[in-house]
Amino acid sequence: MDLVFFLIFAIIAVVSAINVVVQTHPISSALSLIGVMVSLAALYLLLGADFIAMAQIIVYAGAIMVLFVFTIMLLNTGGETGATHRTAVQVAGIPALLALLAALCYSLQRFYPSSVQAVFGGFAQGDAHSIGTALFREYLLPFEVTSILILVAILGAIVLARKEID
Amino acid sequence: MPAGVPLTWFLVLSAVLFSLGIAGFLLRRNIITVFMSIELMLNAVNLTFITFSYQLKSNSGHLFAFFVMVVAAAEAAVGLAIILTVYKNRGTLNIDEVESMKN
Amino acid sequence: MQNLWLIPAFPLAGFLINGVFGRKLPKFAVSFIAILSVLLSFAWTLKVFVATQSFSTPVTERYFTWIQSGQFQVGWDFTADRLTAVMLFVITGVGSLIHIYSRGYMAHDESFARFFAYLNLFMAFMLTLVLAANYLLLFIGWEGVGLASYLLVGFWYRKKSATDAGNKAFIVNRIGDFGFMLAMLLIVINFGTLDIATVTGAAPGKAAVTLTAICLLLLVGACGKSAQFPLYVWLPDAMEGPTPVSALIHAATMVTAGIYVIARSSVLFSHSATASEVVAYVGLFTAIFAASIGLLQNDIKKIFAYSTVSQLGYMFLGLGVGAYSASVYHLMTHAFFKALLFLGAGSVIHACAGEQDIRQMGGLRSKLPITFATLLCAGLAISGIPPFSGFFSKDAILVAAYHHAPWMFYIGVVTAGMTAFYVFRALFVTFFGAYRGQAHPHESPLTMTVPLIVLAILSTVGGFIAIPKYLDAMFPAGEEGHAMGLVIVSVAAGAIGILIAGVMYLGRPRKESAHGGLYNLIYHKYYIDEAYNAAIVHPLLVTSRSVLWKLVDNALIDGIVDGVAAQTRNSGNALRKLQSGSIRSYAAWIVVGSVVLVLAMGFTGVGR
Amino acid sequence: MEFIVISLIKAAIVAGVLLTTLAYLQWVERKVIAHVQVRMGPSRVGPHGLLQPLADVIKLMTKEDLLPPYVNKFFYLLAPFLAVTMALISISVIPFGPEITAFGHQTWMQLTDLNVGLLFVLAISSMGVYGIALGGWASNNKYSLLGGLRSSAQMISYELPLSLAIAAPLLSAGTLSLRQIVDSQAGFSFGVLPQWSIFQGPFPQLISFVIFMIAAFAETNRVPFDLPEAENELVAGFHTEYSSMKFASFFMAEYANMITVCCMATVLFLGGWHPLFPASLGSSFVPAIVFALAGAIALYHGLNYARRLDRITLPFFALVFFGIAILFLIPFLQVYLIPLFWFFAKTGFLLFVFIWIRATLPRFRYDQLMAFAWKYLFPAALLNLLVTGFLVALKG
Repeated sequence: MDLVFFLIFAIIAVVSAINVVVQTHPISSALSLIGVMVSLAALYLLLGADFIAMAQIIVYAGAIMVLFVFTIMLLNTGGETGATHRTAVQVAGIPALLALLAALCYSLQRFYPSSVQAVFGGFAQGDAHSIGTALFREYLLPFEVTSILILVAILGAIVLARKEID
Repeated sequence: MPAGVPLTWFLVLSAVLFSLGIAGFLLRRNIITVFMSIELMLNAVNLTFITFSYQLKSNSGHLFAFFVMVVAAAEAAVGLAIILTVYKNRGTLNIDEVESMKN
Repeated sequence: MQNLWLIPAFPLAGFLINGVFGRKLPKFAVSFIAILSVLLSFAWTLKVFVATQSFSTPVTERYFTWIQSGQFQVGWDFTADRLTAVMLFVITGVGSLIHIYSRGYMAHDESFARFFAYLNLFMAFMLTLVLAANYLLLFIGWEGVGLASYLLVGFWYRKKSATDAGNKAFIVNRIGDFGFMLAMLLIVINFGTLDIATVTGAAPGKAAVTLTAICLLLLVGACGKSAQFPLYVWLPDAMEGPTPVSALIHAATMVTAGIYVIARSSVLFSHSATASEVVAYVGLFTAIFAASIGLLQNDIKKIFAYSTVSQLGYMFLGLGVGAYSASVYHLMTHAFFKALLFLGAGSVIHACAGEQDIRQMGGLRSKLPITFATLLCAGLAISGIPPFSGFFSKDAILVAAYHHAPWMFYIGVVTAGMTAFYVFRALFVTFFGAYRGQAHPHESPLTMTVPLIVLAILSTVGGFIAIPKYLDAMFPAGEEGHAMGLVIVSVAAGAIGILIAGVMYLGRPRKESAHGGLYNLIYHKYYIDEAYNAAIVHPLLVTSRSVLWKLVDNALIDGIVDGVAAQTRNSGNALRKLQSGSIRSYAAWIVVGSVVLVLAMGFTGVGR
Repeated sequence: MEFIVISLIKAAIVAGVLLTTLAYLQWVERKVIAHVQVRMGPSRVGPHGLLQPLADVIKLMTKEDLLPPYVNKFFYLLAPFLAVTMALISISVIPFGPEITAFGHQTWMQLTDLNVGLLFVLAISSMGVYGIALGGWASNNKYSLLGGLRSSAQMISYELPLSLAIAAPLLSAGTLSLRQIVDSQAGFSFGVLPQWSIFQGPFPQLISFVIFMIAAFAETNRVPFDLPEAENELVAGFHTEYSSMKFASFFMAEYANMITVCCMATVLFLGGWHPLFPASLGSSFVPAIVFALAGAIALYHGLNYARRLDRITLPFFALVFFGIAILFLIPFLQVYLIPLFWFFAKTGFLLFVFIWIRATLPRFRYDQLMAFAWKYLFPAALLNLLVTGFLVALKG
C-alpha cells in the first residue's frame, strides 16, 4: 500500500521534473514544477512530515510558483526558440551530470543501505505543534534571522521593480 | 509488518530530481526556466532533509526544509524582480543574450 | 531573576534612539529621552536594591555564552554585590544629575543630540563595567568608557586642542589597557577562567609571585584609567571636553574604574603584600605630586583636574594599605564633591562666557550666589572639614595609612593641606575681590542650579552614609578606631591650608612677580609632558621614520606585497581564459567540481 | 474495508448535497437579489422557478462547445478543471457534525480529519488561483489576461489577511485540526453565552471574523471585489472565451468556494455545530419551531393566494415544512439533525450575507482594492493577531 503510494507519486515527480527540463514554454515548465512540488508534498506525508507537506503546497506551489506564473504571464515572451549553438559546455555537461547521478547513487547505496523502511505513521514529530515548539525554542535565532532576510528581500524586490535603470 | 518503502529510494529520487534540476540549469536558455530549475534542486534537497529526519527520528530536518522554503521565497521575490528589470532593459529573457559579464 | 541587564540597557536604548534619530528630534525630546533613560537605570537599581534586601547576598545572572573555546568559556554574565551597589548608585545618581545639568549647559550647542547620545553610551558602558561578572566583560566596559571618553573629550572636534587631547587620552590609556590585557592573559593561564568569583576563590592557593605579577599588571591598567603617576598626563588635557563630561567621566565615574577593579580584585591584592605596597606608593606619590602642581594652576578646570588626580591618589593609598572600604567610601564622597566642583566651575564658565582663567574672574559671589554657596560646600568637603562628607572618608584613609606606616600619614596630611589651599585659592580668586573679566556674569538656569544644590546637600551630609559598615561583609576589616589625635592633625592641616589661601588671596589680588626656580618647575608641571616628548614620542617618531618606514615598509613589506601582486597578475593572465563570462560554463564547472567531490567522498568514505 | 465503505458512503452524501446546494444556491441568489430589487426573480420553470437550476444545467450542457482558435488548447481545457477541482476538494476536511453511530458503525460527520486540516484548506485554496490565472492566460485574449492577472494579484494579496485572521482563533484553540477547533468552542460561559471564537475569552475574535469575511469576499471574487470579471471593463474577465460546461465549471467553482469559506467561517468563528444557547434553555426545539413557522407562513399565503398556482403549491410546501418540523422532534433523529441544523443555519446565514452584499454594494476600483488589502486589512489583522497572542500568552 505504502509502496504503491510512493511509486505513484515518485513517478509523477520524475515525469514532471523531466517535463520541466524538456518543455520549451516556460509556463509548461512552471506547471510541471508545480506537479513535482505537489507530489513531493504527498511523499512528505508518507514520511510523517504533515506540516512541511502543507507548507510545501502553501509556500512553494501556492506562493512562489504563483509569482513565477505571474511573471511569465506578465512578460508573455512565448516559447524558447530552438537551440542557437551547442557549446562545449553542453557537450561536457551532460556526461558530467550522468556521472554525478551515478556517483550519488553509488554513495547512497554504499553508505545508506535500506535498513529503515518508511511507512505511514512511522514518524510523529512532524505535526505543527512539534515543529512550532522546535522553531521557537532551539531554532529561534535562525528563525529571526530568516525573518530579517525576508524583510530585506521585500525591500530589494520593491527597489528593483521600481527603479528605472537606464 | 506493512510493506514500507526503503529510505534509500527517497534519496535516489532526490538525486534524480537534483540532477534534472542541474540539467535544466545547464540546458535551458530562458532565465525563468533556469530559475525554476534551481527551485527544483532546492526541492530535491528538501526531500533529503525530510528523509533523514525520518531516519534519525528528529524533526530538525523539517525545520531546515522550512528554512529552505523561506529562503526560496525570498530568493524568488528578488530573482523575479531582477528578471523583470532585465527584461525591461534588454527586451529578452535569453540567457545567452544577457552577457554583460563577458565585457 | 532581577534582570540586571536592564540597568545598562536603558542608557543603551537612549543612545540608539538619540544616535539614530537625534538630528530629527527636537531638543527637549532628546534631553528627555537621555535623562529618562538614566533615571530609569537609577530606578531599576533602586528596585533591585530593595528586592535583594540591599544585596545581602550577591546576585549573579548568566545570560548567554559569549565565547566558547575548549575548556575556556566566557559568558555574558552580570553580577551585583554591595560594592557594585555603591558604584551603581554613584554612577546612576550622579549621572542623572549631570544629565539634567547638561540640558542647561549644552542648551545652545549645535550637536545637542550627539552629546547626549555619547553621554548615554558612556553610561551604558560604565554600568556594564561595574556589573560585569568576568574580566573580559569588564574589559568591554573598560574600553567602551575609554571610547566614550575619547568621543566626548574631542566633542568640539573643530578645535585642534580638543581632538589632540582626545587622542592623548586614548593613546595613554592604551598603555594601561595593555597591562590589563596582559593581566587577563596571566589569569587565563593560571586560573583557566576569567570569572571573577572563581578567580578570587582560587587565589589563596596560587604562588605569591604569580599573584604579584597579575596584580602589578592590573595596577598598570588601573594607573592608566585612574590617571596615576606616571600615566596621569592625559587627565588635565581631557578638560578640553565640555564641563559636564569632566564632571561625569573625568571626576566622578570613569576615572574611578581603576579603583573599582582593584577593589574588585582585593583578594588577589591582599595575597600579595608587594603589589599592595606598590599601590600605596603610587597613590601616595601621585597624591602629593599632583597636589603640588595644582597649587599654581590658573585654569579653573585644570586646578580641579589635578585635584582629581591627587584625590585618586588618596584612594590608591587606601587600597594599598588595605582599607578597601575606606577607599570606596572616599570614591563615593569624592564623586559627590568633585562632580559638584566641576559643575560649579561649569556654571562659572557658563556665566563668564567660556572664560576659564581664574585671573579673569573675581567678585562673582554676589552675581552667582547659588553657585558660590554650593561650591563652598564642595570646597569644605574636599578640605576635610567636619562635618562635610570628605572629612569622614579622607580621615578613614589617613587613619588606615597611619596604622600601616606613620610617614605615609604625614605626607597625606601635607597633601590635605595643599588640597585645601589650592581649592580655596581658586574659590577666593574667583568669587571675591573685584570682577576682572569682560563678560556679564549671570546666574545659571534652574536645570543647572538644581543639580548643584542636590550635589551640595550630598557633599554635606554624604559622609553620614555608613559605607564602610555596609561594605564590611565584603572586605576584611582593617584596624579601625578613630584616633582622635590623628583626626585633629588632619583637620588642622585642612584648616591651615584654607587660612593660608585666605591670607594670600582674600585681600587684594597679589601681583605674582617673584618667579623662583621651584615656582617655574611647578608652574610647568615638572616638565613631565616635555620629558615624555623627548624620551618617548620623539625617539619613536625618528625610529618609525628611518627604520620602519624606509626600511621595513618600503623595502621589505612592499617588496613582498608587490611580488605577490605580480605573481597573482601573471597567474591571473593565464587563468582568465577560464572566465568566459557565460554563466552556463561556470555552472558546468560547478557540476564537474561536485562530481569530483562526491566521487572522492564516495571512495574515501569521508562523508559517512 | 469497513473504513473504505463508510468513507465512500460519506463522500457520496457530501458530494450529492454539495452539488445540489451549488445548483440551488444560484436560484436562491437570483431570488434574493430579485426581492431586494422588488422583482419576482425566476418563476417560470416550475413552481416559484424551483426547476430553474435544472433548466440552466440542461441549457449549458447542450450548448455548442466552442473552442476559439489561437488558444493554448491544453491549458485552456485544464483551467476550468483545475478551478472546480480545487474548489470542491477542501470540503473534505470540513466537520459538519459530531460523532454519530449509524447502523452500528461509529463515524464522524466529516470526510476526514487531518491534524493539519486548516493548513490543508489554505493550501488547496491557494492552488485555486491557477485555474483562474491559467484560464485568463490560455484564452489568448487581452481582457482575459488582465482578468487573470488581476485575480491572481488579488487572491495573493487577500490571502495574507485571511491567513492572519485565521491564525488568531487558532491561538486560543491550540490545534490545526478543524474538528478539535470546533470542540474547543463547545460550552457556554455564564450558562448562556456560547464559547464561540467570536465570543470567547481572552480576546473575542470579532475583528478577525470581520477581516476573514472581507478577505473571503475577495478570495471568492465576489462583489464588491469581483474585479477579475468586471464586465464594464473586461467584458467577462478571465472567462470571456469560455462557453457551455467549461463556463459552468468556473461558475460552480465560484459558488463552491463561497460555500467552503462560509463553512470555514462557521467552523472557525461560529462554533461549528454547537447551538446558540444551551439545550437546557430549549435550543433543541428551535429547528422545529423555525420550520413550523415557515410552514404556517406558507399556509397563510396559500390560503390568501396572490396567484392562482399558489393555492396548490404553498399548502404543499407548508406540509413539507411541517413534516420537517416533526422530524426534528423525533428524539432518535434529533441526535443527527440538530447539529446539522445549526451548522447549516450558520453557513446559510453567511451565504445570505454574501448575496445580500452583492445586491447592496458597488464594485471597488482596482487600486482601492489593493490599497485596502495592504494598508488597512493587513495591519489590522496583524495587530489583532499580536493582541490575541499577547493575551493568550498572558492567560496561559
